[in-house]
Amino acid sequence: MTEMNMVEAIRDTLAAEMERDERVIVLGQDVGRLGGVFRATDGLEERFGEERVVDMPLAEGAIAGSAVGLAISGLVPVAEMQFLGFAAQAFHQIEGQVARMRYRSGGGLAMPIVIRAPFGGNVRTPELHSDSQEARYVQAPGIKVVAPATAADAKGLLTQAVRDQDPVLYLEPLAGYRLQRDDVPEGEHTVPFGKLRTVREGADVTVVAWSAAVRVAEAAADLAAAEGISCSVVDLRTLVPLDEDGLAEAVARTGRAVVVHEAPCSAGFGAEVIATVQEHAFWSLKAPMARVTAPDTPYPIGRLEEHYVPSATRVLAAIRRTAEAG
Amino acid sequence: MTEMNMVEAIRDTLAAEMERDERVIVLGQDVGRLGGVFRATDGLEERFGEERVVDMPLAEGAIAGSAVGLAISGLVPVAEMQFLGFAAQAFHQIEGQVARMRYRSGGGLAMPIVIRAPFGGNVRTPELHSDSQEARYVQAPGIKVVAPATAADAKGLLTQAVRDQDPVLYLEPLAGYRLQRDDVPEGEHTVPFGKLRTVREGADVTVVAWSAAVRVAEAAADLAAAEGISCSVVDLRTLVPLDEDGLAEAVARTGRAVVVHEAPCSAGFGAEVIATVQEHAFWSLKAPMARVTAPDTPYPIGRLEEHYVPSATRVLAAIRRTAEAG
Amino acid sequence: MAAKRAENNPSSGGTGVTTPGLAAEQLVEAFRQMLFARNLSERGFILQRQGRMGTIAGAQGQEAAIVGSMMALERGRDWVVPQYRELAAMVYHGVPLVQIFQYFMGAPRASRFPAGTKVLPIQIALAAQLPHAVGLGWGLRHQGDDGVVLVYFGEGAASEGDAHEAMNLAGVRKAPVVFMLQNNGWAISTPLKLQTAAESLAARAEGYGIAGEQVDGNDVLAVHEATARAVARARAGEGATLIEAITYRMGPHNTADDPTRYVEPEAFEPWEGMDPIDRARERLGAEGLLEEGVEDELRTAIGEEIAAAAAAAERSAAAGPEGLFEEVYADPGVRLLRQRSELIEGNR
Amino acid sequence: MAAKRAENNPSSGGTGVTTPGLAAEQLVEAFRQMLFARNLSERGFILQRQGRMGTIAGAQGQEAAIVGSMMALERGRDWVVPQYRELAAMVYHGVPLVQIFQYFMGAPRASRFPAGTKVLPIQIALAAQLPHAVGLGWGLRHQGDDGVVLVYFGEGAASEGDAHEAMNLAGVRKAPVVFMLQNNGWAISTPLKLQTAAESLAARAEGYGIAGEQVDGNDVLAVHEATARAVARARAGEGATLIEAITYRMGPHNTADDPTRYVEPEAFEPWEGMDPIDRARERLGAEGLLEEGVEDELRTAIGEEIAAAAAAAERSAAAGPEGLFEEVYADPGVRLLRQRSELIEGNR
Ligand SMILES: Cc1ncc(C[n+]2csc(CCOP(=O)(O)OP(=O)(O)O)c2C)c(N)n1
Ligand SMILES: Cc1ncc(C[n+]2csc(CCOP(=O)(O)OP(=O)(O)O)c2C)c(N)n1
Ligand SMILES: [Mg+2]
Ligand SMILES: [Mg+2]
Repeated sequence: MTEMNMVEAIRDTLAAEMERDERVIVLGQDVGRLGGVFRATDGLEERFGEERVVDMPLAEGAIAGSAVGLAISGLVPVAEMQFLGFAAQAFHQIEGQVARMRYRSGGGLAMPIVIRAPFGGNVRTPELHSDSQEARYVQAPGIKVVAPATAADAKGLLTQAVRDQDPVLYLEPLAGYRLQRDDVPEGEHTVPFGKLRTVREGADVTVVAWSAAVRVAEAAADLAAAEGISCSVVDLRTLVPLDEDGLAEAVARTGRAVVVHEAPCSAGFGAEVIATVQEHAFWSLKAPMARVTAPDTPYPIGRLEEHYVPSATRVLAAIRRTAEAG
Repeated sequence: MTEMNMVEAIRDTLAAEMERDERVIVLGQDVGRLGGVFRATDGLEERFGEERVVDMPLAEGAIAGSAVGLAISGLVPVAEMQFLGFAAQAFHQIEGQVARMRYRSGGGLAMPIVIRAPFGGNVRTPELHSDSQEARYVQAPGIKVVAPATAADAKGLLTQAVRDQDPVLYLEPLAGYRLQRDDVPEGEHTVPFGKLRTVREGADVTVVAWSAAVRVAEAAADLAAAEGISCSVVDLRTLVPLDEDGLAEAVARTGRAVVVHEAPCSAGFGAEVIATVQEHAFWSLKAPMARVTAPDTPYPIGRLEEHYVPSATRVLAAIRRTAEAG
Repeated sequence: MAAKRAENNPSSGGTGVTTPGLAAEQLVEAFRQMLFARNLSERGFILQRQGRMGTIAGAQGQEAAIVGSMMALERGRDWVVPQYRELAAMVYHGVPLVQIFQYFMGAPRASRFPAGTKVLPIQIALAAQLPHAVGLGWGLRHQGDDGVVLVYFGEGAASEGDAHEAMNLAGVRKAPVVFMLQNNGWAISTPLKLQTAAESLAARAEGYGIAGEQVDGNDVLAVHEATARAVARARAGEGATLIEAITYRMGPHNTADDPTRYVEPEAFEPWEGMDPIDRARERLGAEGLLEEGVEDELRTAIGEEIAAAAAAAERSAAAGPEGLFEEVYADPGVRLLRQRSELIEGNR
Repeated sequence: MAAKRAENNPSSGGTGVTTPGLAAEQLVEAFRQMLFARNLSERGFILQRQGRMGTIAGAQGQEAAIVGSMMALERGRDWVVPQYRELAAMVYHGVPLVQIFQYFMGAPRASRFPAGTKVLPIQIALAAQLPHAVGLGWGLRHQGDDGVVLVYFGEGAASEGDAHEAMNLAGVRKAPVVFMLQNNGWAISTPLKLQTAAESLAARAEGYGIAGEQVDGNDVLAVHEATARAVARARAGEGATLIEAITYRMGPHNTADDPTRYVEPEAFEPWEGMDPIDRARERLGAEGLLEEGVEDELRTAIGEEIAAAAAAAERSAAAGPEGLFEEVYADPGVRLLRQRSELIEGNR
C-alpha cells in the first residue's frame, strides 16, 4: 500500500498500462508537454514520447471520433476530455459512434476506448466545468460509465477500464483529485465493474452515492451517528453496469434509502437508483426514498455553489426525515 | 373541431403562428421548398417566403446555435431537427447555449426558441432515426421538454411553445404523424405546460405515458379491461415542467403504476416518474411500480423493432403483474 | 496548397480529362463496376417499392466518382469508409453482396464483415465517419502499416462540424486519408447554393494544410487519376488530400424522396449527356476496348449476380428478440442479461 | 476570395502597416484603451492571487488586436460577442466595469447588462458563440437593422466544429459578421503547429465564400483598418469577413497556468520588441501625439478607475440560495418552485 491522491493514482495507472501494453495511447487537449491541466498525465509524454501521448487540436468531437478509428486500427486509445462539460461537444461521437460501433458491426469492431473526464463541483470553476452529466451517458447503450470515489478505486477501475473490450466513460471527481489521500495497493490492482463498495454498514438508513458524493455521504453518516442514526453507505462505483442486486440488498437491509448526487434532480441517476430499488426491494421499504441532489438549475457561478452541491448538512436532513418517516 | 392527423395539426399551427407574429421564422434542413421530409412545413415557404422559412446547411449545431442569435436579435425561431437522433450533433448548443442563455445573462436575454424534432419507433428507419432521447434534455436545465400524443395537443402545445418565453424542445412522434387522426379545436387553442391529460379513469392500475406510448398504453388498457382490470391512463404531455402533483394523485388513486416509454430503461424518464411518485405518494402504493421500456440497447434495425418498442402485449403483462402484486 | 479547379464540369464547360490512368483491362473493369453500381441502385429501388427492403439511396449519376476512386486503392491493403451511396466500393473491397441486401432488409449482423475486410459499416450520422477515417489512418501509420483510408462524404455532410475537425486533424497528424467529397449538387432537397457560398469545396484543403483538388466526378479516369495521386501521396507519408468530385445526383435522394417537389427541370439540363456510364462507354468505344455485345453480356451477368444475392438475403433467418442484445457489449453484465431474459420471456 | 497575407508578423519579418486608419485623437484613445486593457489584466491577476477573484485570462500581448477591432465598430449600433480575453471591448461597448469584476468574483447576474448594451455575455464553451454571432447578424439584417456583429475567438477555438458551421452559414446567409480570430500561437499549452497544419487560418474564408485576411495583430492601426474594411463590407450587405490577427500571448493562458512547463524560452524571442503597447507608443511619439507625462496621467487615471470598480464589486451583496433559481426559466413551474423553497428551508 502507498498513500496517494487520486491524480497520482490515475497517473501511475496510466503509466503502468502504457508500459504493459504498447497499444495504449493517450490523447487529449494539453495532455502532452503540460501533462494535462490537472497533471493527470504528467510525465507520460517524456516517458512514452509524443507519438503515444498526443496533444490534440481543440476539438472534442475529433478526439472521441478519432479514438474510434484508432481502436479499429488496433490501438487502445485513452482519451481525455478536459472537463466533462465539454464532452457535450463530442456527444454525438460518444453516444452515436464510440458506444455503438461494436453493435453496428455485429461485434466485428471492438471499441476498447477509455474516455477520461473530470467533473463535479466545489472547486470554483467557470460555467460548464463542474456539470455532473453522468445520466446522459447511462442513456447511451454501449458505453460503460465508471465513477470512482477513492484513489484505490481510481487505480483499480482505470486498470479494468483500459483492459476492458468495451468503451468506458471514466469520470474523475475534481474535488477528490488532490484533497483526499488514501491507501492504494501496489502493483497490479483491478476492480471489477458492476460490484458496489460497502463503505460502512449501518442499521437504520442506507445512503447511496458515487464519485465525490461518497465523501459527503460519509460525512453525513458521521453526523447522523452522533444523533443516534446508524447509516450504511454504499458507493456504486459503476453506473453501467449497475450492481442492481447489491444495491437492492443494501437498501433492503435497512428499508430506508437516501441517494446523493451532484447532478440536477430531474432524470438524474438518482431516479434510476430509486426506480431500481423499488422494483427489486419494494416490500422491504419502510419509507419513501429521498434524493439529495442539485436543483434543476444550471451549475452556478462561484458564490452560489455551496448552496447547489449537496452538503453533509442537507444529506443529514434527508437522513433524519427518512429515518423518522413511517 | 376538424379531424386531422398530427402533421397537419403541426403545419396549421406553424402557419397560424407565423401569420399572427411576423417575428416567427422557421429554419431547418429541407423545411423550405420540400416542406420537410415529413411535410410538417409544407406550403410555408410558398406562403411566407424564403426569408421566413429557411433551408439551412447540413449542420445541426449551426441550426440550434444560430437560433440563439436570432432570438437575441428579436426573432422567434422555430428550428427543426430532421430527427431527434441528429440533435446529438447540436447537443452542446442545445444544453449549453439554448437552455442556458437566459440564466447566463441573468434574464437579460430571453430565448423564445422552439426546437421541433420527430422521434420514436415502429416506422422502420435506419439507425439513429428512431432513438428516444428525451431524458437527456430533461437533464439540461433551462429548456422545457414537450411531447404531445394527439393532434389536438400537438396544436395546443405547439401554440404554447411558440409563445413561451422559454426554449422548448417539442418532440413529435414519428409513428403518430399520419396514423392517427383526431378532433382538433379550430382557431386559437393553447394547452398549458405542466398539466397532464387524463386519458381515461380506472380503478386498479394507473398507466403513465407520453408521446407515441400513450396509444400503446390505451391499447393495453383495453386488453386489460377485457380481463377485468380497470386502468387509468395518463399522458404527461410535458416532461419539463412536470405535473408532479397530477402524477402523484393519478397514481395514488389506484396505488399501482406502470410507466411506458420507448427509450431504454436505465436512466430513462420512467425512472424519474417512479422516483417522483414514490416521493409524493409512497404511502398509497400497493405494489412496486413497473416500467415497460426498451432494453438498454441501441435502437435496432428493422426486423427487430417489434421486439424493442414496448407493445400493448408487454404493457398488458406489466399491468397484470402490477394488479396482482401484494 | 491551392485547390485545382476541374476544367470539365458543366459549370466550367470542359470536355473531360484525357490522360489515361487505367490500363485497358482495368478500364473495362471500371465500366463493368459502373454497370454493377447502377444495377444495384436500380434493383434496390425495385425491391424497396415491392416492400421487400427498407429505404435505400441510389448511386445513379455518381458511378464514376465511386468506381474511379475505389479502384485507386489496393484491395486488402487499403481501407474504405463509406457514407451510404458507395455500396459498389464496399463490395469491391470485400463486403459480400448478400450482406448489403441484408443490411437494407434490416437483418441483424449484416454489417459484420468477414475477418480482414477493410471496409467500415455504413453509419448514418452524416460526417461522423470522417474522424473515424482519420483515427484509422493515423493508427495504421503509428503501427507501421502503410494502408491508406478512402472516406466518402457528400457536399451536405461537408457542412457538419465533424468534417472540419477531421480534416484539420488529418493535417496535423499527416494521416494517410483521401477525403472523397462527392459534390452532387443536392443534400436531399437543399441545393448547393444554400449549402455553402464557397465556389470550391476543395479550397477548404488549404485551411487545413492538406492537398486539395477538384475533379470531374463524372469522368471515371479523371477520378481514378486524382485518387491514385492522393493515395500515392498518403502512402508516401505526405498526408491527406481532399478531392471534390463534381458530379450530379441523377435520381431522387433515396426511395423516400420525391424530387419533383423541389427540383426545377432546368437544374438537370447542364447534366444531360453527362451520364458517367455513357461517357465511359464512349471512351471505351473510341479506344476500341468494348466489343459488340460485351456490354449486354456484362449486364446480364451483373443482373443475375445481384438478383441471386437479393434472393439469398431474403432467405436469411428471421430475427428473434435475442438479436437486440447481441454485441451491445463484449461483456453485458447482469442487468442487461436480466432484461434479455425478461424480454424474451415476455414475448413468448 | 483569396486571403491576404500579413506582411508584418514576426514570421514574415515585416515592420508594420503605415496607412493611418484612425484620426489623431482616436489614436490617443486607442493607446489609452490598450493601457486600460493591460492594466485590467494585470489587476485581475493580482486580485486572483490575493484570493479575491476567480480564474481570469489576461489580454497581455493582444491589446492591439482587441482595441483595434473594437474601435472599428460603432457604439450602440454594432454588437460585440467576446471569447474571454476581450474585457476591454466589452467595457468599451457599454458593459459597466464593475460587472466585469463581479463576473470574476462569481456574483450572480453579473452578466445582465444594462438594457440596450450590444454585448453578449462571456460564455465558456469555445467557439459556441460563433453561431450565435451569425444568427444575431442574420436576424438584424432580417429586421432591417444595419448593425454589424464582431465576434472574437482564438486559433484553438477555430478547430471546433462550431467555428466551421458558423462561418459556412455566414457565407450562405451573407450575415454581417466580422470573425476576429486572434491567433496568439497557443491554446493553453498547445502550440499552433499541433493545432493545425494550415499556413494561414484566414485562408479558410475561401472555403466558405466569405472574405478573409491576415493582419499584424500587434499593430493597432492595421487591425483597426482591416476591421473597419470588414465592418463596411458587412454594413453594405456584402457579408462576412474572417480576419486572422497574428499576435502572441505574452503571459500565461490564465491565472491557473504555468507556461514554464511547456514553452521553450526561444518561443518568445521573435516577439520581443513586438509588444503592441510599445509599438503604439512609438507611433504616437513619431507623430508627436503623445506629450511628455501624458502616459503617466493616463495610467494613473486608469489604475484608479479599475481599482474603484474592483472595490465596488467586492462590496456587492453576498448571494443566497435563491440566486440559483433566478432566470433559469421565465416561467419556472411548480416543481422548480418547490425545489426552491425546500432548498432555502433546508439551508436554514
Ligand atoms: C447528422 C445528420 N443529419 C441529418 C441527416 C439526414 N440526412 C440524411 S442524407 C441527408 C443529405 C445528405 O447530403 P449529402 O451529404 O450531400 O449526401 P448525398 O445524399 O447528396 O449523397 C440528410 C440531411 C443525417 N443522416 N445525419
Ligand atoms: C469546448 C471547450 N473545450 C475546452 C475548453 C477548455 N479551454 C479553455 S481555454 C482553452 C484554450 C483556448 O485557446 P484559444 O482558442 O487559442 O484561445 P486563447 O486562450 O489562446 O485566447 C481551452 C482548451 C473550453 N473552454 N471549451
Ligand atoms: Mg449531396
Ligand atoms: Mg490561442
